[in-house]
Parts: sequence; C-alpha cells; structure tokens
Amino acid sequence: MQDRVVLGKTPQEVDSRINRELLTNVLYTERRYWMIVGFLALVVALAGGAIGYMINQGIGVTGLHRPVFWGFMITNFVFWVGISHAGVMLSAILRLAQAEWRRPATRAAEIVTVFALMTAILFPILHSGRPWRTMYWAFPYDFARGIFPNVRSPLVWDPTAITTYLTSSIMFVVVALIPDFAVMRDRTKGVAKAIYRVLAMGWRGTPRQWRLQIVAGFLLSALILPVFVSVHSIVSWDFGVAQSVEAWHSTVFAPYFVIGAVHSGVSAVVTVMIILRWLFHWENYITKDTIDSLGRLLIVVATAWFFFFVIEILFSIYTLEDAELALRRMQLWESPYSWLFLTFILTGYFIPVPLWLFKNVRRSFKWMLITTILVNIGMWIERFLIIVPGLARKQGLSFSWSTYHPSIIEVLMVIGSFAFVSMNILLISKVVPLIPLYDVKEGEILKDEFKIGKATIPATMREE
Amino acid sequence: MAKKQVLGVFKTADNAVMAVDRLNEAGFTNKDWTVLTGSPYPEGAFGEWMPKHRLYAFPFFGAIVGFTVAILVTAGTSVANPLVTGGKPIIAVPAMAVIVYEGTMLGAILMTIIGVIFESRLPRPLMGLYDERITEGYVGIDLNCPEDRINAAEMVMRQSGAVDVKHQK
Amino acid sequence: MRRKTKAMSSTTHNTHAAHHEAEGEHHYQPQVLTMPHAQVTQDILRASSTMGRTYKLALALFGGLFIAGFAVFIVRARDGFDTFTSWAYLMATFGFIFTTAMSAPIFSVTQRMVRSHWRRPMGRSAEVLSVAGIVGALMFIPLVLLLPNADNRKTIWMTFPGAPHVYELAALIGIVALGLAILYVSAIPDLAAIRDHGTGWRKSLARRLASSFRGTPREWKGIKAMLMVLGVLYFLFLIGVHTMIASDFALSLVPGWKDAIFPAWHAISGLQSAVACTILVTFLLYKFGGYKDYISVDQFWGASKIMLALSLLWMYFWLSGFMIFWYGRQPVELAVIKLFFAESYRFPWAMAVCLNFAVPFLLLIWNAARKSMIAPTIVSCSILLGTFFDRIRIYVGSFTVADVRADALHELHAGPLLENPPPHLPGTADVFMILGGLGGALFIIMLAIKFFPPISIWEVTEGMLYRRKRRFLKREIMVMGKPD
Amino acid sequence: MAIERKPEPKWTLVVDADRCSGCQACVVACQAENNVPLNTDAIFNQKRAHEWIRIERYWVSDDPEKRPDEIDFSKVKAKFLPLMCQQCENAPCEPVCPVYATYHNDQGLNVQVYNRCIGTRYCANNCNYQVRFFNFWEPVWPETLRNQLNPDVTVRSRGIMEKCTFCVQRIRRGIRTAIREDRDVRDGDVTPACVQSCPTGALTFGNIKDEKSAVHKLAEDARHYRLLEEQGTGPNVVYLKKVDTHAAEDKGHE
Repeated sequence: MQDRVVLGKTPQEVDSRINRELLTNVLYTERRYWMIVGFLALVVALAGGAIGYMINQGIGVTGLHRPVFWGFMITNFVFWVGISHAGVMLSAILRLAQAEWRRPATRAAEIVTVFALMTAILFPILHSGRPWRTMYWAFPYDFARGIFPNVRSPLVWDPTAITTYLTSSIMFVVVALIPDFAVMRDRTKGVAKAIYRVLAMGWRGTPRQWRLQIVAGFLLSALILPVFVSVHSIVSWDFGVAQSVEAWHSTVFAPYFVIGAVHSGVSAVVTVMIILRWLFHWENYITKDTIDSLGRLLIVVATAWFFFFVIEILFSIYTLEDAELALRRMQLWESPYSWLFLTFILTGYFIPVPLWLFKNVRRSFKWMLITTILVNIGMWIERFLIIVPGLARKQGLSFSWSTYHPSIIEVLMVIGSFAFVSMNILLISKVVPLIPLYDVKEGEILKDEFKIGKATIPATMREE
Repeated sequence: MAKKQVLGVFKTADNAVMAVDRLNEAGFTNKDWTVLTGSPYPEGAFGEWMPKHRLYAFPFFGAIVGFTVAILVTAGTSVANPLVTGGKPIIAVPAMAVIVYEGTMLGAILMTIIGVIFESRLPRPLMGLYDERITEGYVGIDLNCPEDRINAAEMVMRQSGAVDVKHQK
Repeated sequence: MRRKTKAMSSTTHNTHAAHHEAEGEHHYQPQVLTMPHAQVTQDILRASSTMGRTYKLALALFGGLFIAGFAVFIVRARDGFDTFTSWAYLMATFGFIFTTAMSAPIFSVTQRMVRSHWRRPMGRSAEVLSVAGIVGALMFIPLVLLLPNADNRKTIWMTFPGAPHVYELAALIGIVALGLAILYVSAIPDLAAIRDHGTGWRKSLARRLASSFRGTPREWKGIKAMLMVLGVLYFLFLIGVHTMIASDFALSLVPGWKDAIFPAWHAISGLQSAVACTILVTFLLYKFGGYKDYISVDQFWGASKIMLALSLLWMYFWLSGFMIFWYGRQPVELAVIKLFFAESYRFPWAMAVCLNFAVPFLLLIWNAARKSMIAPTIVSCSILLGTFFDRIRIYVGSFTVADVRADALHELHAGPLLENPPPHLPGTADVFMILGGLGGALFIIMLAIKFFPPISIWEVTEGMLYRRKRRFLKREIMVMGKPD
Repeated sequence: MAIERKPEPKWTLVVDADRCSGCQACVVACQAENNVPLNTDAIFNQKRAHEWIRIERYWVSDDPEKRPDEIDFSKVKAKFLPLMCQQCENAPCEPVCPVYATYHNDQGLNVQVYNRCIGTRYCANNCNYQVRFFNFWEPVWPETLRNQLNPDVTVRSRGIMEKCTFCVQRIRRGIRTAIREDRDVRDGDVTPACVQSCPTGALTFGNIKDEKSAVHKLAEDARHYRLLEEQGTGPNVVYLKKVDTHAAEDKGHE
C-alpha cells in the first residue's frame, strides 16, 4: 500500500505548502541546527590541527612504515569516493527509469556526492610526502623544462577522473537548482533576493525552459553514468595494476569496487535523508515508500556486491599460492584482522540484508537508519582490509612482512572527514533546498488514480 | 506598431486554458502568448507553441572537442617527455584511453550545461512582466500584443477568470 | 485529486504498431490496447496454432541439420574423448546456445521484477527460448566427460569429491529445469485458455497441463508468487552456472590464467545475448507470426535501452580485466593476451568487439534508432553473431592450449605457454556439429512456440488494465497504474 | 655524457649466495657511501630503517615439508639473501609514478629523481623486493658525523623515496675515466661500495654486455637465478644458488 500524502486541494495550497515546508531552513533556522553545526565545526578544527601537525612534522607522525606505505588516509579516500557514488546512482539511474519515488531523494543524494568527493580529493594530497609540491602531479604546465605528468600512472588517471566527476556532478546540481533559485528569489527580501535573482538568471518558467530542464535531466544522467562507473574503476586500478601486491592484482577489482561503492553510497544517502528528515521535518516528502523502495534497491545492490566479493576471494585463493594464502590467513584468522573481517562481513552484508527482506524493517526509519550505518561501518573496514593486509603480506619475501597500527593523527583525520562532510551538507542546506521543489511539484501534477472494480489504483501520467 | 506584454495570472490551469482558447479565437496565435508556470506541465498541456531545441547537438560537439584535446595532451606530453618506465611503450594506448575517455565525457557534459542555459535563453537580465505568485502555483499567460488591443486582451483574460492582469506601461 | 479536469476519455484506440505515430500531437504516444479481452485470446490462439508452409519447411530443415550433426557426432565419438581440440567447436556451439537461448528467460524475469509494462508482450518469447536447454543438455553431457579430474590441477573446486563433473551436470540440469519451470508456470493461465478454446492435440495436452486452473484470486496470487520465487532462483543460478562453466571449460584449462572477472564477463555477455535473441524473436513474431496488434515499437524501445547498457558493460568488464593484465606484464598475463586477443585468436576477437560493442553502441546511442523496430533487430543479429565468434575464441582457444600444455595444468605460474598455439580452424565435421547444434535448438524452439502462445495472453490483458488514456488540459496523456 | 658511448654499458650485479656470510659489511659501507640516514633504535622500531642493501636471513629446516613444531632445530641452518634494488628491466615501480620521479635510463639503471619526487609512495607499494625507502622524517646527523657525508651524493630531505642506485656516482666517475682514456668501460672501472667492502667476494659488479667481464661469465653459471623471476620484472641482479643439501629451500623465495 502506497500511503500518498495529500498536500492540498488547489494548486496554490499545494505549491505554497511545498515552498513553506521545504524552504524552512533556508528562510528560518532553528537553534539546534546551529548547535549541531557548531559541534561539527569543532571536530573539523581538531582534524585541521592534526593535518597541520602532520604537514609540519612529516608523514612520520602516522603509523605508516615499510612495507605498509598506504593506510588509513588512502582507505578513507577510497571510502569517500565510494560514498560519492550514491548521488549519481540514485538521481541518474532512477531518473532514467522514471521512478516516481526518486523525486524527493535526488538532490540530497547529489549534494552528498559533491561533498564526499571534495573530501576524498584532500586525502591523496595530504598523504603525499610533500603536499606543497603536488601541483605538477596533475597539471601538465611545465613547458619550460618539458617535464609532464606520467600518463601511464593510475595516479594521473585519478585526478582526471575525479575532476571530471566532480565538475559534472556540481553542474548536475546547479542546473537543477535554477528553477528553485527562482522560487527563493520570489520568497526572499533584500540582499538575499538580489543574490538569488542573479543565480536564477531571470528564470520565468516558460514551457520551453521547463522542457529543457527535463531533457537536460535525462541527458546529463545518461552522460554522467559512464563517468561514475569509470571513476571508481580507476580508483580500483590504483590497486589492481600493482602486480607486486598479489592481493591487489585482481582483474575483478573495477566492478567490485564500483558496486561496493554503490552499496555504501546508497546506504549513506538513506542515513543522511533520515537524519535530515528528522532535522528539517520532511515527514511529507521522505515517506515510508521512499525508504522502502531504497531498501529494495539496496537488497539487489548488496547481493550483487556480495557476488563480486565471493568471486574475488574464490578466484584469488584457488591457485593456492603461498603469498596469497598467507595473506588470507592473516585477513581471516589473525587478530585484529580476523575481528575486523568478522565485523565487516556481518555489518556489510549478513546483518542488514536479511533484515531488509522484511517489509516492516524497510518501512521503519529507525531500523533503516541503524542498518545503513552498519553497512557503512562494514564497507569502511572492507576498504581497509583490501588495502592494508595486501601490503603487510607482500610477496614471498617474508623477511619484511609486517603489520600496521594507525596513529592518533590518522584517526583524527578520519573522524574529521566525517564531520567535514556533514557540516558542509548542513551549511549548504542553509542556502539551497535539499529537496528539489519543482520536481516534487511536478510529481504532484502527474499524480492520478483510477478505479478497477472496487479497487482504487494509484497512478501517474507518463509522457513517454 | 510597438508590441507590449500583457500578463494574466490565473488560479487554475483550466482557466488558463480557457483564456488561451479565447485569445486564439480573438485572433492571437499561440506564437503570441506563452505560459508561465511554477512547475513543469506535460508537453503540450496548454497547446503552447514549442519551437524545436537543438540541445542534443551540444554534447556531441563537446565530446569531439574533449576527445581531440585529450588526445593531444596525452600523446603530446608522452612524446615531449619520452622516458621509459617499466618497459611500457612511450605511446601507451590503454593508459591514454583512460584519460581520453574522461576528457571526452568532460567535454560532452560541459557543453550540455552550456547548451541547456543557451537553449532556454538564459541568463535573462530583464525578466519582463512577471508575477511572484507564479511560483506559488498560479498560472500566468504572457501575451505579446499590439498596443491598441491591450484592453481587449485584458478583457478576455478577466472574463476567463484571471485573478490579476497587468501590462507594460 | 487536484487538477482533475475532464472525465476519462472513453475513446477506444484499436491500435496498430504504426498507429500512434499518426496521433495528432508531435510527441510520442505509447501503445494502449483497448480491444476486448475475448478478441485478444482469439487472435493470439489463432496465430499460435496456424502453421504456414515456410514454417514447415524451416522446421524440416532444422530437424535435418540436427540429425546430420548428431550422426557426425556419433562418428567422431567412436574415436574417443581423449583430445580436447576435436570437441572444441562442439563446446563453442554449446557455449553459444547456453549464452543466448538458455540465458534468455533472465530478460523476462528481471523485467517482471521491475514491473515494466512494455515487457508484457515480450516476456513469453524469452521464456520459450529456454526449451533450447534440452538440446543444450544433450550436447553438454559428452563435454563434461571430456574434463580431466579436478584433483591434481588448479580449479575452483579445490579438492571437492567428484568435481567438476558432478557439479557441472547438476548445475546444468538445474538451470534447464528452472527455465522450463518458469515457462510452464507463466503459461498455466494461457494453457487454460487453450484448454477452453483450443482444438485437437493442443486442447488435450493443455487440459493435462493446465489441470484445473480457474482464475480465482488465490490462483493468480499463487502464480505470481511462484514466478517471483522461480525468477530469483533462476537469476542466482544462471550467474552461478556461467561462473562454473567459464572457469571449468576455459580458465582452468589454460595454465596460470588467473582472471577473476572472466566468469562475470561471461555472464554479462549472457545477459546481453539474452536481450538480443528476445528482441529478434519478437521481431520475427511481429513480421511473420501474425501478432501485429500486440507488438509495438514500445517493446523495442524499452529493450534496446537495456541492450545498449549491456553492450557498454560488456566492453567495460573486458577492459577492467585487460587493463590489469596489460599493466601487470607478468609472463602468464602476456601469454594470455597473446593467445586470446593479440595473436592466435585475433580475428574472432576483432569480430566480437565490432559486433558486440561497436555496432550496438554506434547504432543505439541515437534515440531515433532505439525508437525503431529495425535498428534494434539489426543490433540483435550482430550481437548474436559476435557472441558466436566470441565463444569460439574462448573455448576453442582454451581447448587447444589444454592439449598443448596438458602437463602444466597443475602448475602455479605455468610461465608463458611454451609456444603460442596456432588458431584451430573448424573442419567439415566441426561445421556439421555446429549446424547440428544450432539446428536442434531452433527446431525445438519452433515447436514450442506453436504450443505455448509466444505472446502471453494474461500478461497482455493484465497490462490493458493499468495503461489508460485520459485528457489532461489540451492534450491526451497516458496514465499508468502502479499496483503493488 | 654517457649518452654517446657505444654500446651503452648494461650494469649487472652478481650475488653469490654461497659465499655470503651475512657479515653486514656491505650494509655499513653502503650507509657510509650514500649518506643513508642513521637507523637509530627509535627509527628501527618504527620499521622505517633505511637499508639500501640488506641481508635477509632465513632459517632453513632440514625438511621444508615439516611444520614448525616438528622441526629438529639442531638441523636448522641460517641462509643469507643480500637484497638491494634489482634495477628491473620491467620495473613495476616505474610506470606507477605520476611525476616520472623514477624511470629507466639507457644503462639499465632504475634511477630515482629526488627533486621530482612528491612521495606518493606508490612505487614502494609496487616494488616486489621492498627495497624502496621513504624519508618519513627529516634525516639528522650528529655534529660529529657531518663531515663524513659523501659530497658526491645528495642528502635526501623528508617526504621522498630513495633506494640503491648501484652507486651511480661511482658509475659516472668510472665512465668519465673511460672516456678520458678513450676506451670502453671495463671491469674495475666501477666498484660500488658494497662490492668493494665484501670480505668474501660474494658480490661482483660489471657491464654484462662486455664478454670479457666477470659478471658476464658468472651470469652464465649453472647456479644462476633471478629473484621472483615468474613476476616478469627482469631483474639486473643475478643470484647464484647456495650450494647445500637443501636446494629445495629456494622455493621459499619464489
């Protein structure tokens, strides 16, 4: 049973109500909002301190050493790139599939993408030995000496892919924002009005403008999907191409990472939306149906991810190579990795997915919040378990096998990154509505229903 | 003679449609008026005039540009700085392919954005006649009519239930 | 309900595929069937029970091919099963049938899960294709016997008892059974229709199969639930079987070839070809089957989007495997690249890339092409042909190596294949076996579509309930019901 | 200047595992020659020691099939594997560097450009032999040692990679002499610190392209093998098997 909220009788009622309810935070802000933002800002400041200390002292302050040269920071980088795959996944695929329930969900998801990606980019730079010289890492500007980046290096592919993805997703958001800027232009006063006036670019809402909005939505979705797939594939190749780390040198990495990213990303979006729903009173928009459908989607995604997880392990151990077995032994049986692995596989799959099979779990905000957070705990650990053990058990030269303990600095950075993303999402929610107004209004227009015998069937008008 | 804008604001889409029909009877064509709505209506819901847009051309153009630039940059830099690494060829096609791909997509997407803004005739610094109630769910009919017929047009709109009608001074 | 304007427009549209293009407005109108239920039943039953002359000729031809192929098979089987190469092309043919017809039901399964409306006239043709599994199973048995024991070589079976033969057979029989089960369950209501309105042997057979289906809400609920369960099972099973066959008949026969994505890629090309052959069948039904009223461009449009996506995935999966090998440059990896892509089997690979990726991509990125009937059909043909070349590349390639390096199957890093074996070209006998296999599959499929209505009556009529037209302000628009 | 030498020499190091007594003299010599930062206790315990050449010691039981708890420790032997940068032909560490800080020069050397390096540490991850070292801290020398720093060798700052260079400074000097005397380089022109200091003569260095050179002959030796050969890295360091009853042990490194 879909529980459709009736927002009003006349168009005026509906639209003004949507404007009122979805612009609350933009037009009027509650105190608890500032309290939360303030707290997050504190955490971010702390992490900032840690970063400063690291840049000043050198990478020595981390727990990294030979042969574990990559640790928490890269794990976190991969994790955030993963989260960033939610936005496009949801808004693009669901828009192409013309899923009605996507309407309230899209923008929040895209915003998560943008900020997750921005945060992700920081880490490889901070993580490098001399962050202040990373300019020539990505940009071929040194014509004077004719020295350029090495096209063959995955670490050059990364910046290309991520900049492309970041630019596209920002544009994706901005284009969809124009009509909503117009709404705010008409609602605000004074300076704000002037600013929104500029941002809205003189939008009036003619049929042609709307048409192009919608066409652009489809077109950009179709264009951005291949980018989104490529980004995490390239991130996965940072590891995959490394032939000397047998645990990494697996052909399945690209799709495995992508689907894993979608798994964690969509979960993150659900988490974020449930929290925002509580914070901004979105009861009429983020309904049980929304998270129910998201839950169903998650079951499929999670299971697909699990399939890749299984073949990744199966096809790496079936040749029974010493180094490979040593690695897996460490991953599965040696503390602390054994505990991490257990936590990961339980929280990443075996707790949430069976729960999602129950309708009343999928339709309960509390449970979806819990399960989706669990998933992301699991997926963070998954990245860690892919990156670190592989390095700790590299090749047969067991003389320099080792293990890794993160330092407090790295831990602070990781925590900070979470605070940073959340803070940014909250701050942006002060200037733009995180639920696309016009999309919801369109949904209201297209809503319809008809009777079959005694049953009333909820329906929607379809232009195509 | 000089044309002036007349804007009628209607409570419901039905009234707007009624107004549109009457205007057409009164000798205006659907090229003279356009509809202003606060949210997208199905195409052709008002029998409005919808000139074809060329949005689809933009991404292809962008893709071609992006592709060429990316090829030049990747091939150029590898040739300009020909250092052997790991026994790989100087022009390493699979590696270049990755970057060229990203370049192509970036070009396509950026051009699409430009296309959207250009094709929807934005930015439009002088908005012309507008009413803030439109983003509240009211429907506006923006008629472009010769000065001597302004009153007639306003009359028509009022008759078909416009809550408010204004025109350029 | 806000903005209710006029009452439902009661204008009925007797629809023809081309008709809605002639609809007044310049925007696209999906097909909405509004003819009475009885007419649907009559039309489809009539079409599915008439056999034209060409049909009979084709049937005879395929039957003959099958028998010829079988004879050749017997002759060759007398020399025993000790060399891989002599059975390579049989394997390739099996691989092809398995990747196309036997994987086809996945299309109807997935589309039913996402409750798409356009799929309704297509689903059954996908399911009917699963009968090819019977021929497939026949071909598979000797091939399994060919496999060496898994004990002293590197296979995914490690040291399971009876591997791989037992599991392979079980898996294949399982997938065939599931496919037929889906076909049967989804056909029950239509069989009931045949029972009531059919004639002759169809009537009597349908009576036995449809048993006492009367169409109570409970029965409908049961059928839908059953289809859902079978569908999920089928999906999981199909991916699994693809993985097993890919790894046992290709991966583990090439020493040192360690490639985790290969099975997944095999499965992807399975999905791609599944859509392809469904589209092809739908087109044939439209052209020659006499189902013009029930098949419209909607089906092709919807399916070709999926086909485009899958073609991109096909390339992507391959690339993500190739990139690792190209970059790794370990001797084994270089050897594999040489064998399958760069040297020995360069030609079939080139064909596969063109037909499975280039053609679909270049044609289907154009909406105009997707929204036509002919373009998706051309693409489907090219994909099927490409898949055939590709299967030859994979299986013949691996089998030749298995003969050359039988000594090294147990090794860890078997090093480069001693000398890269030359491509193994088909002899006359091989050609006969290929044709025989394909002929058998087509023969049984053609028989099946004359018993099971290839257009599902109940799904079409159900669809009629949920797609309606109404006026909205000044235009006509389709309203789609969303039952749950 | 080495560029116009025809034919370019191809430098090769031969390590005779049978002669190695694990005395670590090479390690010390390398440390002194190449301004390798001091490995204090603290740094060593952080597992961040710099050892451009290191002696890997493996305990070899009498029977590889035995589990540790069954091994008869009276029969266990130590086995030494001097390990330095293998200057691979297909060096996995090279292509992954985004800024060309490491590449292959035309004398078969895998060179490290300190000024270019930004310390992504990707090369170290992608090195099969784990012979690349990262400067986690700014290297410091006590006042007393300042004067022993080798003026021919850069002192690496914090945040960059470094590794064995086959004593490139000595190679350059050797080539310069050869050019001055207008002849091709021959044995004795170039002797890396480790080779020079090895008391048992386990290490031999030279130009493998030169038929008369010692390394050329040794590389043909029946005992020769290259480390992790199946990885296809094509090392320029040749090892000579240890002659003992437990030849099978070498599997331990493969």
